[in-house]
Amino acid sequence: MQRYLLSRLIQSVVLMIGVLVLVFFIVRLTGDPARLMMPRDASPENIQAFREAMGFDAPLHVQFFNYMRGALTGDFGRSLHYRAPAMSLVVERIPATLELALAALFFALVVSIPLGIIGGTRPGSIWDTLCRGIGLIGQTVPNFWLALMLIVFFSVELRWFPTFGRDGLRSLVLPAIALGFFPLGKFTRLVRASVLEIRNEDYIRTAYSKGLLEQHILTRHIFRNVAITLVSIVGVQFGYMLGGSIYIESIFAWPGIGRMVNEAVQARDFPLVQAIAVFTAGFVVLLNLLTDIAYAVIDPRIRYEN
Amino acid sequence: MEKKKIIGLGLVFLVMVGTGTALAGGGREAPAAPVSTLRVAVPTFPNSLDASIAAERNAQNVAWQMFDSLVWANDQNIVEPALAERWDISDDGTVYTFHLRRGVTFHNGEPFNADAVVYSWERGTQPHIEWSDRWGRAKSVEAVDEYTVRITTEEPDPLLLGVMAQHWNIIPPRYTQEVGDDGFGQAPVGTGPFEFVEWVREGRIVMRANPNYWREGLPRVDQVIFRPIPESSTRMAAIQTGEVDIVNRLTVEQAEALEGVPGVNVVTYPIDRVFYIAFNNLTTGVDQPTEDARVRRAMNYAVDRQAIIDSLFGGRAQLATGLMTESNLGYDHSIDPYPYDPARARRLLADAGYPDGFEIGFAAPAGAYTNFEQVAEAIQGYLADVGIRTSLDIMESGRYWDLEAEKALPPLFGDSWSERSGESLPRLLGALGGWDASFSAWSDPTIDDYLARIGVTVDQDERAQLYRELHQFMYDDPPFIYLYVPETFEATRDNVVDYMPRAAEDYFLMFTYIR
Amino acid sequence: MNSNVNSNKNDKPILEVRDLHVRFDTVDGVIYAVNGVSFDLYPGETLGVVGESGSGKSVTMMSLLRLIPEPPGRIVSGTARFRSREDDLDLLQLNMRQRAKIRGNRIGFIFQDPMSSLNPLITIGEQIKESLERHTKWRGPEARQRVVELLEHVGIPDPDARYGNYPHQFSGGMRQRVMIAIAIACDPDIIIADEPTTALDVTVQAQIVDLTRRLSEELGIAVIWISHDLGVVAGIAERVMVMYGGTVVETGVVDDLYAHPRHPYTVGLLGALPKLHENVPELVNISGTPPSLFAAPSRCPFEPRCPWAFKTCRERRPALESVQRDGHFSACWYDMEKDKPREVRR
Amino acid sequence: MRIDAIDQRGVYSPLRRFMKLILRDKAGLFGVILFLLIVLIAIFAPQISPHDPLQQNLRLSRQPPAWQAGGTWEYPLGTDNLGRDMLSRIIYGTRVSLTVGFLGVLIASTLGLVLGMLAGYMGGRTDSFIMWITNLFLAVPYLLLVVVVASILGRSLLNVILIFGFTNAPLFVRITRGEVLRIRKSGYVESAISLGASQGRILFDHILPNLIGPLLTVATFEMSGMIFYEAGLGFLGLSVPPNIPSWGNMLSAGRQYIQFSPWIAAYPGLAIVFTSLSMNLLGDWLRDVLDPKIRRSA
Repeated sequence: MQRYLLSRLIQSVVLMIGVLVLVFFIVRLTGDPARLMMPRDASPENIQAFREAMGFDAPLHVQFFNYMRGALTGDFGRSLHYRAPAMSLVVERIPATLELALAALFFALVVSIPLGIIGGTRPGSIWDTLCRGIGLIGQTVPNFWLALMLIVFFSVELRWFPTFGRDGLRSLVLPAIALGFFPLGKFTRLVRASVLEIRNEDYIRTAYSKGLLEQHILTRHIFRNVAITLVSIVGVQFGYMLGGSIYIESIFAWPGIGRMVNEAVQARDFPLVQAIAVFTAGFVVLLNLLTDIAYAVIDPRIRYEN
Repeated sequence: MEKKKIIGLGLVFLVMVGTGTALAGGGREAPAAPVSTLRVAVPTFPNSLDASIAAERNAQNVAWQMFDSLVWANDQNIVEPALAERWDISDDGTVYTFHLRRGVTFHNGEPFNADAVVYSWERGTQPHIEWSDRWGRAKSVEAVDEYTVRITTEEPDPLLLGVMAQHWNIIPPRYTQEVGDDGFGQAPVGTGPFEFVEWVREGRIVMRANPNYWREGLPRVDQVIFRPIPESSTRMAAIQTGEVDIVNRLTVEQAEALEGVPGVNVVTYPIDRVFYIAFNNLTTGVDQPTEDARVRRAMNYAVDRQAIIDSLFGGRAQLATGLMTESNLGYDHSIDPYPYDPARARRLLADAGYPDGFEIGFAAPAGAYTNFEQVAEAIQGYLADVGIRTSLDIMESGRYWDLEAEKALPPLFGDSWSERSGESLPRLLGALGGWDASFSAWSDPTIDDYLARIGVTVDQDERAQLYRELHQFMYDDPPFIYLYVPETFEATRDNVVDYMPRAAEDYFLMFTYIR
Repeated sequence: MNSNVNSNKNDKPILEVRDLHVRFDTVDGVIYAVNGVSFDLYPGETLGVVGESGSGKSVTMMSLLRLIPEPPGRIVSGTARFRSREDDLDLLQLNMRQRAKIRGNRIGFIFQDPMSSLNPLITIGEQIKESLERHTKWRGPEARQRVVELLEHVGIPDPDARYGNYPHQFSGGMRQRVMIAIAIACDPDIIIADEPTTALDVTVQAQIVDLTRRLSEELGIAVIWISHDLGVVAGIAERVMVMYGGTVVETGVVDDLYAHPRHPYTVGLLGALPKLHENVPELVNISGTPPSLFAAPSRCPFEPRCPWAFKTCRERRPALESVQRDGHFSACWYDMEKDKPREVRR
Repeated sequence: MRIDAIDQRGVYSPLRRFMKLILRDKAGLFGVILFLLIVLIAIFAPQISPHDPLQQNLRLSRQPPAWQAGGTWEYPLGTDNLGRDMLSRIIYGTRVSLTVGFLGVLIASTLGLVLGMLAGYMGGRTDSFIMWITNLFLAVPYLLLVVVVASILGRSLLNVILIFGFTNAPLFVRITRGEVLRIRKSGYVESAISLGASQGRILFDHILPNLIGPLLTVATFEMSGMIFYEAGLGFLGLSVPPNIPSWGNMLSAGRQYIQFSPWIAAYPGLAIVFTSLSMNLLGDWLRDVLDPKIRRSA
């Protein structure tokens, strides 16, 4: 297992270096980052001054070297808009986004697992229809649209939840539902499909042939195997939620990273965009690593490799 | 909105004696001591709470509740004393001597004195400060004694006091040095009506009343909480549910919808921004019919701007009569907007030698301003009615502004210009400065002459007179098709009293309270 | 072996299956998988069931305790009387709970692919213990001890250490031993072994066959051994049942049936026998394809491939009829012995 | 021997089988019909639109749908804030969405197919390099990547298509490669190789046809995703220019009216939901039909 984890770790580091390179080039996609970062009505002199100040006038390989050196020490330059080290701004927003994403994940899992299992164990039943329906709706309703609808109905009409902000548990409910709806659909479909699939596995037939009861087979034999499939997608969905939070955090004025992406993009604050991109990519790479570890914990076939 | 009548002092270069109570305005039942909490939604996340670094209007609005400058511009854009009790201006208009208010302390107890002013200026002119060019209008700032400061300018600068009022936030030297500029932006200290309590990053900014504020009886609430809410529909929801007391930057439709909502008052007022279709006599417009003033006047007659305003903006905008707005110094109220008169437009075109009209290029930016694409399309239609055939090119705004700066747009192009200084001079210079100005495609010696004179006239009255003359000149020989001055839409809970935003969309919450 | 057969004759069958019909509803049409199968199983005997894939041999046996996927599978009719020391009941009439009490307890199962028949995420010890805890009074450490004994019994070396291993740490043969341990854990009356050696290589096959035979004898368990491999069946079974197209075409005592096959299909199978030991695909010298099962059989299912087929074969379905020797039955209109069509009573 | 004699009576005819495949899955049938309908709407947009989608009539702005008080059948789904006919805009929006989805998927799948086949077939360093790049793109959260690139490149239909095309390619690379590896290992390709078939032949005769099924299924889902994300970009003001009636732009503009003229945001939202739904159902159905493993059981 150590060897497995070590190789995964090395892969992750190599991937991260790649991400740094990728981000470097994306920001230079239009050729002139200074032009991109400066206000549209900036004078040519100001742009030139800025170009020099940011080192964009240096040859590309020098820029790249400086960028990588900074990146490796966690220095992604200063945010043009917030006038603070870009990475520390990102780090400040982590708790809010993490809180929202975890709440959304919790919501999605708590609803989807029972639903998917009921649907998967009773294909064709009314529960299955419900399960498939929710799976589809979750995947077809845009989350920002849902968010607005939730505000109109639950905040303005019913006054059950606050319309915006991050003030305790109550304020978390609507954003978490809005953000968790897409993964909810995904998970429900996945759990259902994987229950259906596992139920066709030979070892489930073996379990039945042992006279084990439905309940026992579900909890002992199907659950754990579903968990493996789920683990593989939870990480991916978490990454997607970072994307979805761009909308949800903007609509609910949730002070997290997603909101900051929007802000930074609007303000053309590309040092900040760069830092966010590297950070979230790093986060996703870390998640993948955690997923691999979780795999190893759940799946003995990996745990006992070598 | 209720306009307050302020006892103003007309001429700035008279020695001024103002007192805090004179500024208090018309609060009918203002509480004796600050009570309750005011919750204000802001549409952006402030980048900094240091007014010299706060990048845009909304961040500045938040920051300025904690600061004072030496002078203050009232609702009428008349400059009044603030941290300076009075000031003298030398005869050549380049040396200002400010006599500072005594006994004022910063929120942290540091004394306010001449050193603080000098320090603030020295820091403000450093290049990393967002508004360093505004501080840089003064060539030097020296402490004469503890309560006297001498400020010198290169040339007479009629806008200096206005700019100081807008941008010169006086900061405590010791504290600022201690925490550095970044730290100061996170937790600022000023002399203003409210003092900083906490900034929960992007969630809320909390301030409480400054108990020792030098303006007696102010502020009137003991706590202000700013809540950033970027999404306008969420702001609208939040004012309906009463989660906040004041919201701004609503759309006209939202404002209309809120009008019937119990507990909510809608606030609308024209802002200091003018929309126009510009002509070009420098590059692409050379030798075009639009070089003839009659043609340009004809085009002003040809467009039914009131219809555009009524249909696209629900009637919530004002017709522009020039590049100035009502809130600007020297705005001539006697000038009526061009009426919609296509017959007259055709006659003028015929006089100019174009009885059958002509063809000309026309461009407008996409997505930059509310409904502006539609405005351009409507104008295209109206011009076609009098025979002027335009090829309208609506382009992506980034490219548009690049071309505009290169003076490479077609001879007709639409844009707008906002101004925050209360005077129209910067806008006039920017839009009509000829080759010297990035976004100008027009040069007229008469206008140049006026602008040069206004630029060195420190006397407010004289300046106003020059503005009035220029206003008339630009009406008779229009370098633009004047379009409209938009309104902005805000809302408050109905128990909010004396919330008085101005044309630059700024506000001072020290007068505001909750009934 | 023979003595065993004889003693069985005196007992009542432990399992009596009569006229079993099973169908599958698929997109391509209804598959008539089992069409009126009847057979008996006597205590302690080993019954070999042979036939090509698709002959309905697995479906027949799995249907008894409803281990076929339902839907698409559907048991249309039939009875399966199970008679042991404690029980006397029709397996096909049981409800879910009652069935679960029989499965793994009175009737154990061994499946074809030991690689996929064990849950990869659960230790093999737990997978055996599960069965014990479900059906017996053994719990906790005692159950564990019993599992270790079982492992030892099926020939797993170092069983105590192996208890906590996962299936992937076992070879195919070892896993099949684990499956056998599961099957015998609760001391069942019957074991149904569904091609238990097909996925294994030849040497391991032999070991598993030996193990099963030994255990069946030691514990007196009746075994239904499903295989397409007549050679393997010859080595383990006392009686053989040959299935084709969802019907039993011939049944009899092994030696008798091998020496005197009375059904053309069996003849074909036996003709292919020598090659089977080299693991060559079955039925190489029976030309034609296995029957289409998309219609209810109205004639002899083997007729299209049968070299002896004649008019009656195309018109009516033959029933199992006793042929001369005791316990030897064949379903064919053609009398191989006399080399002419059988006399048909109308 | 006499295969023709085998009883064929019980086997369903191809047509009946196809119908059964469709009818068995009612949801799939619904998806197929809906999808065809949407495609037809896009093709015949000019013929079926009651109005010019860009024609504004400010006196008639924010008219409610016909069945609500104040609505008329002149504008069945009402009008937007500029008095443009909602129905016509939604109909034309179908074109934008399908164009983005179709061309985006075309670019992504072509790129993915070529790179994935290269990676899977060449193996070695080529494989490692292509997969490294692929994983790189997959590591950056998708939406973030799209938003950042869109904000850098600016608004245009072509940009949106290119962005979706390129950012989705990694997924197709991965799937293609996986399938190629799987197929290569299977017996018939090995035997083709042993029979001396050329590389090109093997790729085109054996591997390519087998890729079509899985890729088609994924393409359907991805197309739905792109339509979804186009709306998302529109919401952030990063999609096609505002003068093009796309559902994202409509939704973005309509969100200001969601409380008092909800139809302006609701119908484009529903259009997205239904289109996305049809493609998801279609994808599910395709997967069932194209995957023989699943087909076998009912």
